[in-house]
Amino acid sequence: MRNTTRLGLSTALALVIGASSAFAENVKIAFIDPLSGPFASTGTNGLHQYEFAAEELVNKQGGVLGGDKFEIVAFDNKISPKESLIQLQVAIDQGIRYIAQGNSSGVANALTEAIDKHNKRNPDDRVLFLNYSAVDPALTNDKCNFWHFRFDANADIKMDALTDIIAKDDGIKKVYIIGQDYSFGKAVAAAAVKFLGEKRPDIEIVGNELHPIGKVKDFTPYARKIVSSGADAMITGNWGADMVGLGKSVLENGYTGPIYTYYAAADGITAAFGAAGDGSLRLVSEGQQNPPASERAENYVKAFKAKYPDGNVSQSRITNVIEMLAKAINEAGTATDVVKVGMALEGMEHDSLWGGKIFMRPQDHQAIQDVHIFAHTKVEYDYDNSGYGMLTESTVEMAAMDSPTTCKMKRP
Amino acid sequence: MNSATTQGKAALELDGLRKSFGKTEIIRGVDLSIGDGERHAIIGPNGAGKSTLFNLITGRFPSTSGKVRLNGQDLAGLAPFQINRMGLSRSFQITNIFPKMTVFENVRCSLLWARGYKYSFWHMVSRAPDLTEAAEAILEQINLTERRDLPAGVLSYAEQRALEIGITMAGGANVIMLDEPTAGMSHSETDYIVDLIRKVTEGKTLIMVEHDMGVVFGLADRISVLVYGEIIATGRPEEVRANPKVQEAYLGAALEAEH
Amino acid sequence: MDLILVNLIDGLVTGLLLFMLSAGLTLIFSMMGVLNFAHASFYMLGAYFAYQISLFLGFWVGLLVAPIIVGVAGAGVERYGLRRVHQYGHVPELIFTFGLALLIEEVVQFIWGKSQMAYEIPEVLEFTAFAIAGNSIPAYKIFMIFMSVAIFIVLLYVLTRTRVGMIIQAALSYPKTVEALGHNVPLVFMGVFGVGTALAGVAGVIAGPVLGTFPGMAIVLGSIVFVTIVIGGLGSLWGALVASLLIGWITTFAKSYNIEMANILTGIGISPPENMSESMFRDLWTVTSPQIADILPYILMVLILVFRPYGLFGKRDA
Amino acid sequence: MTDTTQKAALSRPPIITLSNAMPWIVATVFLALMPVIFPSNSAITIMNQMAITIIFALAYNMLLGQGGMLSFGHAVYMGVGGFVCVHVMNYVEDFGVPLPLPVLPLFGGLFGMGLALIVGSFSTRKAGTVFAMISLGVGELIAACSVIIVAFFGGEEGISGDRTYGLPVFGVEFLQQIDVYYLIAFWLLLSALLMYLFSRTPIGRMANAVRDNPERAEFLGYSARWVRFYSFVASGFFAGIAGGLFAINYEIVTEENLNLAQSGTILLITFLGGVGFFFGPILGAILFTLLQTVLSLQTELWALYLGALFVVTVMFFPGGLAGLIMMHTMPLKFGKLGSLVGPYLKTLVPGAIGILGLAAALEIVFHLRHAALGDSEMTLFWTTFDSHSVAPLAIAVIAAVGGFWLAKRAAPGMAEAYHAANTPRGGSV
Repeated sequence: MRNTTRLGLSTALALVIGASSAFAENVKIAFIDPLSGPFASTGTNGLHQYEFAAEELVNKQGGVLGGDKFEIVAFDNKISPKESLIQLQVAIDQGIRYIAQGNSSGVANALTEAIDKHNKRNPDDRVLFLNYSAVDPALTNDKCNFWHFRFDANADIKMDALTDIIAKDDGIKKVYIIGQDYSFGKAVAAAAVKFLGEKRPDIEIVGNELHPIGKVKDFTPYARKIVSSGADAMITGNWGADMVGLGKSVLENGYTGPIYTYYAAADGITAAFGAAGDGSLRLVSEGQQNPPASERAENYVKAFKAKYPDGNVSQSRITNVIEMLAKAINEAGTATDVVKVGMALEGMEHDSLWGGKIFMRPQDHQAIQDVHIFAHTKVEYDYDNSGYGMLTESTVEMAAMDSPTTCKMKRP
Repeated sequence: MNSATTQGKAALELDGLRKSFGKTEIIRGVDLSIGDGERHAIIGPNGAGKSTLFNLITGRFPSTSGKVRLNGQDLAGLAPFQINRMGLSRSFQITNIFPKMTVFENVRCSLLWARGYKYSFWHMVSRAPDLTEAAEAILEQINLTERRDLPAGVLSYAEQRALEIGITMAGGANVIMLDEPTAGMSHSETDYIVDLIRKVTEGKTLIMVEHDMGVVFGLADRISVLVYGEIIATGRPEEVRANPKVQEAYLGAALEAEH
Repeated sequence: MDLILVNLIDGLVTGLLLFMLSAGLTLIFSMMGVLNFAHASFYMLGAYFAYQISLFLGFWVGLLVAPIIVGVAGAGVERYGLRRVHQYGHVPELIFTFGLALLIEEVVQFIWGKSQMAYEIPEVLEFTAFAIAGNSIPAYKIFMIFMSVAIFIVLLYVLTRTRVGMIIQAALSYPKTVEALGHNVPLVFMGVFGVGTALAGVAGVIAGPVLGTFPGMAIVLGSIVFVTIVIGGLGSLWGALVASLLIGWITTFAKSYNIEMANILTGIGISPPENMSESMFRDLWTVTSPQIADILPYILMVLILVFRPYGLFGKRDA
Repeated sequence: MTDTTQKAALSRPPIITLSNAMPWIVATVFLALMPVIFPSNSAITIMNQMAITIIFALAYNMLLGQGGMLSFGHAVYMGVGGFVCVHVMNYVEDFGVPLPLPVLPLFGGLFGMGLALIVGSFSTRKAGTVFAMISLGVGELIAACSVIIVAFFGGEEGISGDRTYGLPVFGVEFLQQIDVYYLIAFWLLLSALLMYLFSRTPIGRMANAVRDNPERAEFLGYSARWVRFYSFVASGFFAGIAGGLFAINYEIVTEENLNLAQSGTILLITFLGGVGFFFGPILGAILFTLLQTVLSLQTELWALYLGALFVVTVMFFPGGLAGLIMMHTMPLKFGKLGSLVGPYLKTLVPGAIGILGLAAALEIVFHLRHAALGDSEMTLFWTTFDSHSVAPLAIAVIAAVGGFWLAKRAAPGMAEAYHAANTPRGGSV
């Protein structure tokens, strides 16, 4: 009895979702990322950054097209490609034209293909894919399409910048590469080998290995190998619990050199390392906070922390996504014709809130920007309220501006 | 009928059968030959190994040594289902039916193999008139037609025992083994089951373990007495009754029980 | 050679930690005949409770109190959950503990959130006990070894030398008889479940600081604990010990030495395919032992179940 | 009684009678009409997902419900079926083989069956814990292989394809979700019918017998092991079909189709729906898909509620949703269903209030802890209020406590009424 009414209710809800379509004036952006499950904290923090950026940078400035507001609509994809495709369909049915996603290249791959197919099959309600974090190089190479725009620097670009820094350090003779056993981990390893070989052929790669992703309970045996290999530096693409486990384990077992990472910050990781990581952890990323690029950036971070005391401005590129999209919509004069908006985004140059320029490369829709190497240390604008955060150590301006791409962009 | 003896073709032969559990030998060399169409009862005091003997014959336990032959074929190393397919079927001391299935389905399932349906997935059981007919006939025989569609688990104890006997003989096996078919029953229930057994085992070989001497002497053509894993006597009921060794064994056991 | 010694110690730590979980699980199994899928969840609860307590009263109070809370919670689960489901049979029991594992993870996320907790090793133990050829052995590891061995000895003593142990062992095999002798068997069951989960709690308390205290910690360890007791033989304490150490060492050594499949394959006389990148089996050729280290126990379990269904030390079928 | 049954026994019953075809006709009409009632693409997407889950859940229940085998790794058969289908899709596209899309799931089924054939040959020797543990081990192994053996599984990105590869089938190109819907609906009906019929065959009946009492089944001439094996293989086949449909619907198959979480989910779905009845898993799949896609839009705590629902189901309604419904066939037969309405309302309304109150309290606490600073406004049950003030929380707690108290008080009355309704009029059992 009770169950049937609930069933009826839910069915009605499904109907409502389907029916409430496109008569809103707001420009809606679907945020499809994990809001439950193991990656929920990353996803939720990303959502807050989107909501905050839309409010502060667009809505409070008068909106787009003379008054339309940005609205972020959250969809929980549970970091599953299948769920993402379902939520994509729900979002499209709600008349949403802009899809933002970032966590997991696997999901991004599924989404970009699904969006490409959808846009081909349904020319009346095409959508744009604003990828703000998935860094698999393939997305802007073999798998590129007109609808996909990447605002983060991809794994190759980051490695290019990182190896620039390593190459300058004559003290580094031996490098150990370790990563999670999946496409991103392999891409990082391959890029590291390639760039180090080009820039510093004298550096010996004393270890290059993969471990199962998310399954390793105890990293001690790996740490032992790294320590006994006599490596001066190590490079890893690990994230989440695998990053904390590996990092803490090598430090505990007597490793003292630098650990070059992609994702060893925020979402509890900075707090988990705390003092132990000071002097060792290095991170390659865009968007510097310490020292702040400008007063405006400083105020933005302060305001964000005031609103979300447990949050971090850890994906600073989100402000670029919002500002560049607003600019493109204004330039195109429409928010519904995504082809025009896409054309406006292509080749756009933008002054980032975090300093430096962003250039959306038209050949592959890869944003070219300054890439920094940060050190994990005590800073003013910290992560996880731990007192520790990311201090800019060195910067590669407009990294990989002329890097080749295999993308053959097909425009509608 | 009482003239049936070992002279005819043997349905079941036991040859030096032994079984040990750990260091304890439960069955200590049993030789027995049961003729085709004979009704044979195995009696003996508690703990004599009657049920173990049953389990050895039907392949539930492997024997330590010795041979079991069914219609002349050796059963060594065969699984229960293989032995069953050779024409031997048994019931259990503790009621052993399919409690969640209906009475009718219990009987129908017991018909499937014998009727050649085997592991078929291209027949519909409900569209096989021969199955339905045969199952109905058996229900009629065991007087459970009225209970046809009830889950077997809700039947009364006597009805469950009757159903078990129905299941045991449904497959058409010609050697039927019943393990204490009247255990725990009232007098009227016992009479009912005895009649039933007599009716359904007509023309088949019957081997049963039983405590109720009334039942044994009323039904059996021949009786074997098992004491401490050995057969101390085999013969017609009146012979066994008169056997001094049997008297002693039963009296001894009775005395022991009093202490 | 030195590295082998270091690996032996590391593997011992992993194995003993696993043993603390599998000992409780195997005890519960032999008593109630049910595999407790939620066992690792109690391990997680141990870590979280201890973390919460350590914020106010320090690590040592947490080590003492958290397992007790976990044990009480476990006993409660047995009394009000499992006992009720028991009447439906073994499969629903297994499903119940499976659901419980899901629920506990969600509850933990509700209370503590989804990030990793900053649960730290106590400062008195934060030093290097000794070093072998440059590889430092932290004092905390020695502490872990000491704790697990102590627990094993106490457990063995209680089970074989005390009256309570006798009753438990008897209740394992003849619950009806023991009940007839006037012992409260349901109470014994509840007690064993409580103690088993408390053991998992202890494991959580001492593993939390090194392996991380986060909502996924139960899942990471959960199925491997099953694998351990299945390999060891369900219901056998010694089997659990042997299997735990075996798994600890196998995974440690597989991770420490890069054994490449290519070498093994060429070693047994198979030549590599002409065109590696086009070959169907290219992935097989490039597999290394660290890559598959953590799935080796599963391979071992399947093999054991196929060839010896009652495990290494088991007396009966699972 | 005897007369009629014997008459029925004499002549072979007709192949199709109206009464046994009725559910299938209703189902067909229902499936055909659903897209007309819910025409939006998202509704169709959800229905596609539901239909695929139904097939998978039914296949799973061939093991759990009908065969008594608890598997913790059944997702691999669906997953492998899906991977094979995507590979076939790509192969066909590259080499131009004239293979119409609608028959593609058959490949999934055959490969799912093939894998089940291999694994089943050793895993079905024993039921119970040994089977469960082997299924867990094999499941973990294959899931782990998926990130190692990239050539077949494509790593964590999975393998994707394009379903619109071939020639149009009767003018349908399968560009739109709605085309795919009808394809899936067709396979759903076909597989459900076949699985239902399977349960009526000798092997299907013996699967039940072996589940209830393997030993007795052995003494009836059946090898319990082979009975389990055949059920397992058949289940693998239908799981593979579901995988093939998944591949067609999403055009991508990834590691998540194989992993332990997926295997656990299908167990959850099947059990929630009810393992004791054929239609149980269907209800479970519908309910679960709605909870997952709709409830997760409403609350972040959906997984918590789902977990609680599952545990409560195992503890109090081991028959699942279907069991709950079928508990009312006797009252219906006796014409006493009406007498239950009053007592049910008396217990269930306070109970529902209690549950909603508890959920509200949880939501308020969650909001209090996790929402942004200054963001104290929250909306619950269409009411907006300040989550930081005491009143709403107090109301929620009072509703929860009061509701449960009232429900508990009325529960004996409900049990009594239920008992009375199960007794035929003017008689006692």
